[in-house]
Amino acid sequence: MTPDLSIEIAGMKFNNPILTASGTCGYGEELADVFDLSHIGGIVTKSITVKPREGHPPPRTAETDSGMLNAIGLANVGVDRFIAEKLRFLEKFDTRVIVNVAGSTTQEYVDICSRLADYPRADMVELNFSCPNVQHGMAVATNPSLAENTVKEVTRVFSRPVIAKLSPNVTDITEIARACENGGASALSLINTLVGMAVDIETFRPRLTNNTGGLSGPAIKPVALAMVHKVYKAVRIPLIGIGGISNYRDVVEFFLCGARAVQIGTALFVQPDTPIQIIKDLKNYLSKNKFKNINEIVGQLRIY
Amino acid sequence: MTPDLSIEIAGMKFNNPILTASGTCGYGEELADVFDLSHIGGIVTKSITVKPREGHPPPRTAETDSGMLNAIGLANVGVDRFIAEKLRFLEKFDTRVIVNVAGSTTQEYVDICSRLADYPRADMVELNFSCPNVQHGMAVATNPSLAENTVKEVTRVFSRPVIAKLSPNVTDITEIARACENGGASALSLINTLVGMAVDIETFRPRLTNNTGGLSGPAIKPVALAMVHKVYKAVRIPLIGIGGISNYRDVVEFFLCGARAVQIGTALFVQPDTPIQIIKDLKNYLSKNKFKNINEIVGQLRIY
Amino acid sequence: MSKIVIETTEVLKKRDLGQNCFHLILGTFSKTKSIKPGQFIHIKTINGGGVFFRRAFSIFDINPKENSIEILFKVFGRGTAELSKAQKGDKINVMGPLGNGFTLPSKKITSIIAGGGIGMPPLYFLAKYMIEKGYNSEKIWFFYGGKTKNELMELSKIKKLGINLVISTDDGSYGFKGFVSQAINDNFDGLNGQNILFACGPLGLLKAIDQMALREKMSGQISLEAPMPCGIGICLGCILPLREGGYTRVCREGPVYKIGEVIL
Amino acid sequence: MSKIVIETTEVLKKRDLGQNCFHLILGTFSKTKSIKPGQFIHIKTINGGGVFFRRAFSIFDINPKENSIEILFKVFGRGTAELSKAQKGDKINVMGPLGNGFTLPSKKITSIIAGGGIGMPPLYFLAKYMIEKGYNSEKIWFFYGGKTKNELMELSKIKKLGINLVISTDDGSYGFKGFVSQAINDNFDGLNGQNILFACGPLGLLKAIDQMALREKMSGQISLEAPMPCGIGICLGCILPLREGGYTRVCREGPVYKIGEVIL
Ligand SMILES: Cc1cc2nc3c(=O)[nH]c(=O)nc-3n(C[C@H](O)[C@H](O)[C@H](O)COP(=O)(O)OP(=O)(O)OC[C@H]3O[C@@H](n4cnc5c(N)ncnc54)[C@H](O)[C@@H]3O)c2cc1C
Ligand SMILES: Cc1cc2nc3c(=O)[nH]c(=O)nc-3n(C[C@H](O)[C@H](O)[C@H](O)COP(=O)(O)OP(=O)(O)OC[C@H]3O[C@@H](n4cnc5c(N)ncnc54)[C@H](O)[C@@H]3O)c2cc1C
Ligand SMILES: Cc1cc2nc3c(=O)[nH]c(=O)nc-3n(C[C@H](O)[C@H](O)[C@H](O)COP(=O)(O)O)c2cc1C
Ligand SMILES: Cc1cc2nc3c(=O)[nH]c(=O)nc-3n(C[C@H](O)[C@H](O)[C@H](O)COP(=O)(O)O)c2cc1C
Ligand code: FES
Ligand code: FES
Repeated sequence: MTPDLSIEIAGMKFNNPILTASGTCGYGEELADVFDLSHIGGIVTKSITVKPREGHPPPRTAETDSGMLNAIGLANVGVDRFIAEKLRFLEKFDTRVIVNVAGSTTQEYVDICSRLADYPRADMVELNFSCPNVQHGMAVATNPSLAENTVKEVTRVFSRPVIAKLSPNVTDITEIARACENGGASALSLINTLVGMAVDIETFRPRLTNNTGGLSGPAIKPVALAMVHKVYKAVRIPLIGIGGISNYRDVVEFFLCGARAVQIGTALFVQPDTPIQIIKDLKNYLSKNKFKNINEIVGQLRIY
Repeated sequence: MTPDLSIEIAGMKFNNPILTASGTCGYGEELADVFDLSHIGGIVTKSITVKPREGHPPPRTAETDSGMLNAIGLANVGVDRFIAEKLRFLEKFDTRVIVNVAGSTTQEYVDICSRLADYPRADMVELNFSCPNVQHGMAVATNPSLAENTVKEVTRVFSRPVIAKLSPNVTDITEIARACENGGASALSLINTLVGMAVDIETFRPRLTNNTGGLSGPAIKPVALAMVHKVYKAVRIPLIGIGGISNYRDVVEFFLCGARAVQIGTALFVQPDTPIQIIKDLKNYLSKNKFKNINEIVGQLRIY
Repeated sequence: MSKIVIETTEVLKKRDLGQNCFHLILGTFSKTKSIKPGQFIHIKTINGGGVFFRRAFSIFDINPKENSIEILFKVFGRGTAELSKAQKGDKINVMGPLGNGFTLPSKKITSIIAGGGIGMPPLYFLAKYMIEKGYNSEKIWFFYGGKTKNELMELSKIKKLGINLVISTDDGSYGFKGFVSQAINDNFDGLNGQNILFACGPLGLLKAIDQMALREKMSGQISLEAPMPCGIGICLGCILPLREGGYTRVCREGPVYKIGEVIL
Repeated sequence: MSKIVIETTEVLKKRDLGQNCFHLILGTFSKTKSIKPGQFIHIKTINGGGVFFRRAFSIFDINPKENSIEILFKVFGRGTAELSKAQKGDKINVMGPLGNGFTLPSKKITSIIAGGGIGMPPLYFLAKYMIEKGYNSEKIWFFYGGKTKNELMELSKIKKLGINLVISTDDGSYGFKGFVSQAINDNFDGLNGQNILFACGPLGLLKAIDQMALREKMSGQISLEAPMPCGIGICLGCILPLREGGYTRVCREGPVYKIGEVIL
């Protein structure tokens, strides 16, 4: 009997716990050229804003050791075109659609989510509280009461599950995690990127026009795991683990630390079919270790 | 003419700006089997505490992508044996000796530093405010007034330069940097390790008996650079850059972001003669680019 | 079936061309038959070896019978240095085919193909493809330039195409002395709106071609480069500014653009 | 001159021994002549390839004339898998010699050398070294065991030493059937305080030897392993607990310890 990979978050069923992370899979169109999107548990779309944004000028990505820096600057089509074109495309697939939302004020978060509320195939929203490349994002990410209030206001207009996405660039991530829980978040996703920088020693220029950017990829996996572990002990709502995941072993690590689902980000750039391979390998791992259901391993870390 | 690598920190001259980082070079004895310690600018010794410590049980290190986790637990010989044996050994070399000090109360920092004050070959002390593996360390690292006060008390008993070593695990590193400057620190060194974790998916056990540990190595270099850049704009005292440095290009990046010296840590484990190679390559780089003096490039980053 | 495949191929042949340039034949690659000139593949360098992203290489040639593909590359930085260590029999992971590729011109007009340095591979494939599709070889001009003689690659293979070939070197060590754009001006009669330009190569060459097209009111297509983290359009990293405003993803909307479309 | 050197060596020879085991000859290594049995080298795997730390390998043999060193290894995880891809002519960075090595016994007493699996290499080198130093070959007993016949390596080379050799396999597919400790009990007469034990191998073997030494009041030396980030004593990662309290660094105070010194 093949093990059951299906999971539930806030009462919504996912075929499996492998999602693609916001900003690393566009709106799904390109990945659909590589694999059938119905095979993954869900897709978290690129952060959308009230108006379309072109983002920062190039260069806006840089390669680092076992990772990368990015300062895309929230380039996106804006909520209107998202609904008209992108959501329509995604409706064709048997996968959960989580719409990541970024605002520069609480009102913007509310405005975007209230528009999305009318489109049931926007299964959930994920509030990007952590983009280090725009100003207000960082403020919500580090200010618990602002975060709590934003979640609360969004839940008033969006009745389906609301996920808050947390920044790792804080002294104590559990403060903001608890605030979001209190505000009514159905789940938390973590982590977004770490603030980082790289310099071209020939030109004396930063490698990104935004000067600093967000660090992602396998390099940050240990940081992400430690934060998931810490938040798991602090809140009761489900966690979605993100950060450097590139194979099934990474996924199992996140589950043991308390995640109920994961998002694959940077790994998609190197190997776009990573989610498909992970789903296959996860099944083998669970069978081999005689688990019937992936939920059995959530939080099963045996700490010293 | 070979370019001048010598630098000055708080009025003390260093033959060159390449130091070895605390906890990654013991007290110098082992590295002396690999190269002549007089060739490097300085050595920062393993954190010493009031009493000897054996540290955490094994495993206390783990390999990660482009880096490592450690939770050694401040294993060290204690201040008495340090003075009697280790400092005596280091006196033989024409290099600066910076003694890294860790306390669990402000008084312990003061006690250790006042003992060291009598031994002039302890050129400077570096206060480890950031060890993520012991309790009080983390408190000073995140509490500006505690840090400021500790620096102030130490400068009362130790008249030579006092360096404060900063933790990256904070929301705003400039707060604590300014506090240390106000407390009378002669220089700041940054960064210490990021809190991280890794899990063995066969045993469901953390890979470190301390459960979490400190992440270091090339993986964290972008984070360290961003923090040096940020602190450089916030304080006037000199900065010593640390984090993932493994070659001269990394050193130049840190200098451009504002460092006046650097410490090599994890790279010593993979290639113990890294400092020697860097010193050679740095000279070539400066010559090629027609700089007479390494100080010319400090903070010369051309931001966008 | 997916449009883009990710496959482990084998190095069927490797040749060191000197000047840090190499020729690799990789196979089997199941999508070989569908590859169009101007498209590229994205390669994972051998062991990782500290190189995190894939690296992009234009298709230089294909062999549909044995489903093999060929690339030519020059060692530039870490990724290409790694790739140059590949030996016959080594496994190499290939993703593709990627990008839009060239749009073939009308058979009636004359095509002026201009390539410099490591911009040659996709142009050779374009010319070969046109011949195979029955284009008149007399109506295909190939201007291929390099800094110096040693930099020119695979001349005999190009000559075999039987098209009008003008080779140039900046230092005159072989062929016409001067830049590719000068070679075109001096060797080709009747530049006008009835011909079409195809170009790939260093920025200087592309800019000269751009100006030539503007001056002579010619249309044409150029193949561009940008560092490409993902190669399939999901990272938004490989962008260049469009003349009409906004950005284009070189890996997806490109790498081939109409002359004038992108701000160089 | 430094005691420890870091040198780029070349793979002079590589042999696939089957069962995922390999034999490498590396040279030149300037410190070859000073290497003692039980010492090890720390190797950077070829390209990095995602493997961050060096990996430790005991010296299996040396050739002082051409300054070459030999290791035998079994593929275990990422690092050894990388190393197994090394080909003749490849460059490999070696740091050493590291660790304390075995202390030679008095020439008068009988040495019982017991090795299992991949613990054999340093013991072969010990036996060979003793023969070269004029030890009586009759007073050297070598007990070498593996799970099964295929796991035994370099038997002909070991036989050539002309010492007392007892080979065993857990499944009886070759030599004595049983564990190495049983092979000693059943084949060696007069275990007592006048003999000395040398052992290296899996934990089970070491524990059995430990108990044997305790029971028979014998002294001896065992070579231990621990994951080694640095190999030279600066990371404090490779520790094991000492019976007398505190920890020991296996890379520096070890890897060879007196029986009973370390808590296994
Ligand atoms: C569509 C396309 C087709 C290509 N076809 C060929 C080909 O047929 N033959 C060939 O030899 N080369 C080709 N290249 C270029 C090849 O991919 C580059 O040599 C390579 O990207 C540089 O990588 P590297 O690892 O050698 O250098 P790196 O390790 O990347 O280091 C050099 C620096 O160059 C930057 N860089 C990386 N890629 C690029 C790029 N594409 N453009 C500009 N800067 C870059 C990096 O950020 C880095 O700072 C092509 C590139 C593209 C985008
Ligand atoms: C002094 C010494 C001498 C050695 N001599 C030989 C030899 O002659 N021949 C031989 O085949 N092997 C020898 N080894 C073991 C060899 O170094 C291991 O096979 C190797 O460390 C495992 O590395 P890996 O890259 O294959 O596995 P890894 O990529 O390290 O993955 C396997 C796991 O094993 C852990 N690990 C790494 N090193 C060790 C270790 N030394 N002990 C236990 N666990 C470890 C890692 O943390 C990891 O979790 C020796 C080890 C030591 C310390
Ligand atoms: C190029 C790039 C763009 C990203 N854009 C967004 C975004 O728009 N919104 C968001 O919430 N996170 C964004 N992220 C963060 C990722 O969703 C993810 O949290 C992070 O990269 C860590 O995961 P990884 O290591 O698997 O990439 C982006 C990451 C990358 C690399
Ligand atoms: C094994 C290990 C032990 C360390 N011990 C100490 C210590 O005792 N005191 C201290 O201030 N920093 C300690 N550090 C932190 C380093 O000094 C340095 O700040 C950090 O590792 C980042 O630099 P790197 O990436 O070059 O290693 C230790 C680091 C490692 C890897
Ligand atoms: S390379 Fe990622 S969008 Fe083009
Ligand atoms: S391996 Fe670093 S102290 Fe032994």
